[in-house]
Amino acid sequence: TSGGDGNGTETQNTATDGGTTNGGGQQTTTQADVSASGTVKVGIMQPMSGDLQYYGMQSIWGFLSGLAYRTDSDPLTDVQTGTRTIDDGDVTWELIFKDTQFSADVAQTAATDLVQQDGVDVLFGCSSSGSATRVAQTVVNTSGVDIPFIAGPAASADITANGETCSDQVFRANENTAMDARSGGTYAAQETDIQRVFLMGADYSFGRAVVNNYRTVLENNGIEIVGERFVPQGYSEFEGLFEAAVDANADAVVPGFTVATLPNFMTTAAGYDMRVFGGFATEITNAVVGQVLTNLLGEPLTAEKIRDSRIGPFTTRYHWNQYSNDINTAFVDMYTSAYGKVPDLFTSGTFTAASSLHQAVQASGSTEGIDIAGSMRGMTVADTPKGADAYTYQEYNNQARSEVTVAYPVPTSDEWADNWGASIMPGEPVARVGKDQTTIPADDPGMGCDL
Amino acid sequence: MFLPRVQTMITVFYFGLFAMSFDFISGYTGYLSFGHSAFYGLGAYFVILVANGKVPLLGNGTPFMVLLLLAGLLAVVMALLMGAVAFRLTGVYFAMITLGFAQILYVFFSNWDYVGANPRDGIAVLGRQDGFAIGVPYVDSLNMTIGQLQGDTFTWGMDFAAMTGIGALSPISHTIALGPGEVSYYMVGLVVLVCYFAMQRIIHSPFGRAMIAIRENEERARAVGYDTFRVKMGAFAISGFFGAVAGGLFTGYRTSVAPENSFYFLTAGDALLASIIGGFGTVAGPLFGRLFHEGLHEFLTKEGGGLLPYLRSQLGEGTLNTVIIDGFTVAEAIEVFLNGRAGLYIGLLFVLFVLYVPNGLLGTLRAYLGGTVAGQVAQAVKGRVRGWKL
Amino acid sequence: MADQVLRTDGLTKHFGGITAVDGVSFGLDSDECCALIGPNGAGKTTFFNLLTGELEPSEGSVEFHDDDGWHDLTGLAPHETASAGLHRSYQITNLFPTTTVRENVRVAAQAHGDATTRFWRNVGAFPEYVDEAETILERVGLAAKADDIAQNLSHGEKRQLELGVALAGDPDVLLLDEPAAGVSSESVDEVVDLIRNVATDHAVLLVEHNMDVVMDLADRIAVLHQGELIADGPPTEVRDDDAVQEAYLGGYDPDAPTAGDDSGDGSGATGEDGGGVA
Amino acid sequence: MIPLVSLVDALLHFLDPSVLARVLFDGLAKASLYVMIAAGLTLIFGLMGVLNFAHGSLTAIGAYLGGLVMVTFAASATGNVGRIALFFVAIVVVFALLTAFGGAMEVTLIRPLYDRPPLYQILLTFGVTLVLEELLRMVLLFYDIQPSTDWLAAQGTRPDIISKTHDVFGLGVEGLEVFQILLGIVITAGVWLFLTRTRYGLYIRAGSEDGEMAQALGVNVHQAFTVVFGVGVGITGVAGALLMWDSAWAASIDLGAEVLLPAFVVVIVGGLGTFRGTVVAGLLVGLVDAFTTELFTSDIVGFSALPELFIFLILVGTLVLRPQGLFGVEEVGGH
Amino acid sequence: MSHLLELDDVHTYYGESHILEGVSLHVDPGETVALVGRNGVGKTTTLRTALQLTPPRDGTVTFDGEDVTGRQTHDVAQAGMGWIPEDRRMFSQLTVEENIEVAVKDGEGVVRHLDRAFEAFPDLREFRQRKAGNLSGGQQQMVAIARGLVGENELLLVDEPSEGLAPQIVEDVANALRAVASDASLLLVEQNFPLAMDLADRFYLMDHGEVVHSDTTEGVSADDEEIRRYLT
Ligand SMILES: Nc1ncnc2c1ncn2[C@@H]1O[C@H](COP(=O)(O)OP(=O)(O)OP(=O)(O)O)[C@@H](O)[C@H]1O
Ligand SMILES: Nc1ncnc2c1ncn2[C@@H]1O[C@H](COP(=O)(O)OP(=O)(O)OP(=O)(O)O)[C@@H](O)[C@H]1O
Ligand SMILES: [Mg+2]
Ligand SMILES: [Mg+2]
Repeated sequence: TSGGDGNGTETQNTATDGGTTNGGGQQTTTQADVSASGTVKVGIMQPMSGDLQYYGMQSIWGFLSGLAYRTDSDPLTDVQTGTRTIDDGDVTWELIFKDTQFSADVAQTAATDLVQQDGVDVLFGCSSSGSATRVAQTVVNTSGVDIPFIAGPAASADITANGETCSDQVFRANENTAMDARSGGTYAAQETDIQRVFLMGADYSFGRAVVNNYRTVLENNGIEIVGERFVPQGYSEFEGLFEAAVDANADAVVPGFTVATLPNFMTTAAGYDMRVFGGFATEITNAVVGQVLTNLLGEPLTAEKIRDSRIGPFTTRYHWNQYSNDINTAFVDMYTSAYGKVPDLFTSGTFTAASSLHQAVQASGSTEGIDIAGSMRGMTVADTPKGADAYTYQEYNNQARSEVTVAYPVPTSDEWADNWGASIMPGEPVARVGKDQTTIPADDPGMGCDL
Repeated sequence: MFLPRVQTMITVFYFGLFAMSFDFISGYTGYLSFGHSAFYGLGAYFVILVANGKVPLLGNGTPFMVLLLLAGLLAVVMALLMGAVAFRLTGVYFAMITLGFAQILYVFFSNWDYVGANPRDGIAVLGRQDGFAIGVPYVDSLNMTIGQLQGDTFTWGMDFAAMTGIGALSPISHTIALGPGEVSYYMVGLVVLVCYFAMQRIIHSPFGRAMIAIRENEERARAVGYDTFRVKMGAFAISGFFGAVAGGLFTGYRTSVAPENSFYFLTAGDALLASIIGGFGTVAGPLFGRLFHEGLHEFLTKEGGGLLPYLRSQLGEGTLNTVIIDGFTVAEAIEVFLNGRAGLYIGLLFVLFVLYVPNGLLGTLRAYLGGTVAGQVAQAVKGRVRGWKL
Repeated sequence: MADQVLRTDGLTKHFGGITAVDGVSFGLDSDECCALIGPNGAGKTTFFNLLTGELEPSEGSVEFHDDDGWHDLTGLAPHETASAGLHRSYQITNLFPTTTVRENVRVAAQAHGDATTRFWRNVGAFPEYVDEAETILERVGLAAKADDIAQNLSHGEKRQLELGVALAGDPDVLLLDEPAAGVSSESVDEVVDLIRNVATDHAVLLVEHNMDVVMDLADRIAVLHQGELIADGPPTEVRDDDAVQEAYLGGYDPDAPTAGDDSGDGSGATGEDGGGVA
Repeated sequence: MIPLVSLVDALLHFLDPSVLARVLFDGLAKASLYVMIAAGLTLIFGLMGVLNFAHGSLTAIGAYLGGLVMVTFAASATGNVGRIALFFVAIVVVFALLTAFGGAMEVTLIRPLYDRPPLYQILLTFGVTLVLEELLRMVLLFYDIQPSTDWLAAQGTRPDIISKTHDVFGLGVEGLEVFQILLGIVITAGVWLFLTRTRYGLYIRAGSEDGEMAQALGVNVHQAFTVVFGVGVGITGVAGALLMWDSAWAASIDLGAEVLLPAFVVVIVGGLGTFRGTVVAGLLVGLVDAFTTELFTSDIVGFSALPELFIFLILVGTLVLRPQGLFGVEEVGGH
Repeated sequence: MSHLLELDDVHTYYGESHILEGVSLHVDPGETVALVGRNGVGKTTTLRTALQLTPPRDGTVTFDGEDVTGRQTHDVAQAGMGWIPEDRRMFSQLTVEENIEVAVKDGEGVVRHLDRAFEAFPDLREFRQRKAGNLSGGQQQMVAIARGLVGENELLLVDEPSEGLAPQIVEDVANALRAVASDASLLLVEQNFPLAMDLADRFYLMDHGEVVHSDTTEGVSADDEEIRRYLT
């Protein structure tokens, strides 16, 4: 597996800011400044109340950290719905926060209001793929709306790979399910003894995306998919599904579930001699899975016990301990001291979203949405937690590509125990998949977006 | 400051229409149509499926007004099919079988791949850029597009003075510019108004009186010569028609729909809330009930421009940071007990309504204003749903 | 039997093991007032229910005669028999409880004709039904209560309204199930007068336990006993029939002295109400 | 819906005795749960005619309360026996608390509504459920328990013997299922005794038909209603406590919504006012659930919502064929 | 002095309508008292007032020496006041047996009481398992009376017991009531004037929510000028 920046020839360097071709430093940003002035209104839609507010909050925190890093200030804390402003030289960043309550309906209303009443220049947000899809379809992609929407952390690959949602205006910095699958699937195929895989997923956009992507990738790598089943969220009858997997002679199972379904899945999975691999998720899910594993394997949890129970490898889109570079170090420090937690799964992507916005405003010298969109097209983002120039928006679908790591879960080390509330965490990466190998290529049959 | 926003009013209109259609059957014949969301969902899905080119024989450009009519007619057919089975039952059983039908549709539309890639997440308009227009089909100038984003804007009025060149006319010359929100407000409102008058008219017709007779005492109604089955079927079909029109307006304005906000039985539950708060067995009551519901909701969310921002601005930093107990500040208390807790207070309020204002807003108001009609309505509510006992 | 308006043939109804009505063949003339009597549980109300279609007969047929000849009513629904011209009142009060007295009758009147299907017209466009209702209320003595809510009437008043509702729509045949039950002595006379009055242009079949009312009104008496028709004939004949005496009347004697001097053997006590007044 | 070929598949599949045995056993366990979640409702709905929409929320509260007892004390009672004993303590606690709550709710909220049409009781409980759900959500957020996801700490208190799958005659039998079946029998017997050994059943049925008359006959209708409502709510809570151990349900706010409709279906299918009907309907729904689940998991039908769909098909089917429910009284809404 | 039941100047309202305008009457132990009057004068309301089903707004109701005004109906009933209402008020979904069983105080000696009821109305025996709602009107009336009998009440309030009964059954009812009267008091509302006069020791005549006349039944007939006036 490759690591680092990937190779330069593959990267489209049409970004308006110069000097990022070869993974240069962050100094480029100020050089390319075309002295923008004015107010950039950013509409931020995330779940800020309810059960999954942590998804929204970490996304916002990542975003704010990205802005803080770029504007060289401290990140905003105590964020609530409403408007906050950040001064950045001649540019004022006006951030309007709206709570989506993890509901597509609320998100749609929020987006509509942001566009219509608040007249925002940019939309950013949505943790649920259903919400992001809805916002793209009913607001951003309608005639008369010409501002960009940076979706994230909503992870369904479809948002940037399906003709129904993808458009000139829909961007995503965050990593998506296809990236999980392409990296994890490739690694599992090449580096483990897995031959026959059974796929299970939650029956909605996220789960379907996971399963579809794994299927494509695994099949391309010569692994046989012996079964595939979608179940409603919160499903619990895994007994039967695992029996089916056994009957099909599967030796591994990939779960496309979130925290609502994963515990049931894991509980049953432990009773079967089958490897479980897939993607790491957020602290909530790790806490849940950790709890299940503790219940099943007994205390204390050890790395060996986990490995012996054939759990992993998992890909991670980002976790604080997977990267060592200056930006990441600064980010982890900034984030931890501001919010009391280590940056979680979604934060690198949302950091990058903010970073790229800032970069686009500076590069285009305009605070107009349409110019920002133009500037972001194909941009390589200079400052990101995965390193300098580690994210690049692909021209054909506006999805940012970035590196993904593969790791096994390990018990949370004392160093992080204070700021990571789960009993397991991703271990040292066993592999890094370069950014040019993670996303769905433009000519892939699964890529339904051709901008 | 506490006036509902235009957008809220539009929601009130289309959902109010749905609640009215629910009340039309439930409040006037005494048959609680707990699965009424089936009609709403049908209308809602129908409009989008056509717009996405997924309904055979109908092009995705079919005028919205035609769609509303077709959705209504489709609902009539469905009502007749459902009713043929359901009207053999009464009371709770009727409520439950309609609920069963609606839930079957709900499960079905949540899982049917044909409607969209992720049926559980719902669907949005994809195949139609021009939005949905209300007006006279095929006559462009007589159509206004609704929708918050695609909706038309409109300048209304005549500058008579400018037109005629007679300066003296300037006092009667006004122009009013309307944004898409306002245009949708008037256009959706117009359709709802028309539907309201239609229902009102039917209730005050001999047919409506027969419906009430059924509510009062179906056995006797049959014995004096009413084919109660037909009357019920007719009433159900009419109410299904308007329910589907409401659903159609909903998606016409929102351009998206999900199983949860259409077919799910709690959608009918919301209609029930609206009916009770507004006044069960009064045609317009549910509209007011919905207005009340939405208004309260808006009042109690931070975004709503209601109580919370007001409190924040009025109380001042000092008060907000006052500690009540144990490091728990006023600001936090507001956050915990008020923000987004509209559900709690609507629930409480609803309970109080049920206990102390059983005739709903409109019913009570009418009774207060006096008149025999009022007395009848209030009484009617009390004696309703006789078949409900075991 | 020349102009019969209603006839049954072998009409039978079983409820599980019980035969409530047992092979009744009966005819009603278009201008007569016939009383149907019998002990409690004899099957009178059930017989009514079979005639009006509220119950479906187990066997036998019901036929109805109008200008076009005989029609088979067997198994038709209540609203169909009602439209055919067969109306009934109920033994257990059965009104539209929360509407006004006037509306109770008006809505019953409206059931005849096709007004109900005209859902686009206002009720106000059909004043004839209101007029009819007013007339009927006048006849049954409830005109003063026209605006009262039906459920607030006293028991006796409800009985009167019961009759009013049955009269609406000018039926050919009136089936009255104990119209005088619970009506006070004075009002009984009114009810008797009223029934006599309507019997002039309606065929009336009357179930009543008050023998004075029966003897007063009936042109003919039919007696049901355990579901079977055990007697059918002119009042005096039936009254003197031994079987009837045995099964039902238990010594009823219309000429017996009234209350106050009963001998205590029960015959007086079982006498009619209001006998002395009548 | 199912093509002919797979119909044959299905037949062959279920002819396999081990599959059949497993499905039947699963079905029994599910049936047991359905009976339990419907038991409280059938008391309140069947006897009093109060369609208790708060049933779901009360189940969820029972689940959390039961879980609370378990989580707080489970560490001190580690063995199988200790934990099972503790569970019974939890059940008693939940029953006591919720019975008291139900009684209070009846006295303060439901009682003023008896002289109104039954619709108003439905509405009231509908309002109550909105309030309870929000309150529960507030409490859970305050204590940082994820409300929309299963409460795993509570599930972790399951004793080993219940968590494990045991081998009985070559069949994998889940301890939890055995426990559920046993508890189902206990609760069914308890409700049965309550109905037959006390006169409350009779009083309530009389009282809900004509409260005035029953009172005039000397029946303390108010008290009877309070007791029955309280007990109904108590049983509802106990069902919740048991569900907390089952990962298919588990303590969560959503439990309320998940429980409500199936409970309605079971009560209606069984027939109002007959507990026997509820038990039979529970069995029917449980077995159908197990069979349709098996149809899906064995890939004979690729429709994951099959069990959910079937629950409502059973409801509609029953009402079409036997409008009064399996064991219900015959005349519906008669006068 | 020691009246079993005494209504003292009671005023009763339905909503705003003033129905009883100061009714005073009493029933002594062992006595059978008839309450007569035209339709709608407030006879039923008087009985309801005694039972506290419609408590008086003014005045007092004393039963067995205790002021029961404003008490719960079931308390009053438990104290020994029974009611046989005018429109039968069956628990129509309950069987005949269950209907009667409800009336047995504290559920003691159910079998004995059932036997007693079926003795009084032998016809009911064969219907014991049938739903009361399916009985004929007259049969229901019997059940209603049977319910009053098995309550072992000191006082029975009987509202038009002969309504809808065949003459023969009226006889049964009269006998049953006479039997009750031998060890309990009766307050009887009855349209069947002769029957009322036959059963009662005394009578009260009501008009417009007031008692206008009262006397012993000795020698009274409906022909009496005064009574005629109020009955017509
Ligand atoms: N729906 C029913 N189910 C079962 N039995 C019934 C039903 N309806 C009536 N019966 C029985 O049929 C018989 C006849 O009843 P019906 O009501 O016709 O009597 P009736 O002659 O009207 O008596 P009454 O003078 O007391 O009103 C009775 O024994 C009664 O119990
Ligand atoms: N629930 C009620 N609400 C309002 N008014 C009522 C109500 N019940 C009875 N009334 C009125 O009260 C008056 C007395 O009624 P009540 O029933 O006591 O009369 P009654 O003497 O028993 O007559 P009847 O012989 O007809 O049974 C009547 O005018 C009646 O209309
Ligand atoms: Mg009868
Ligand atoms: Mg009376």
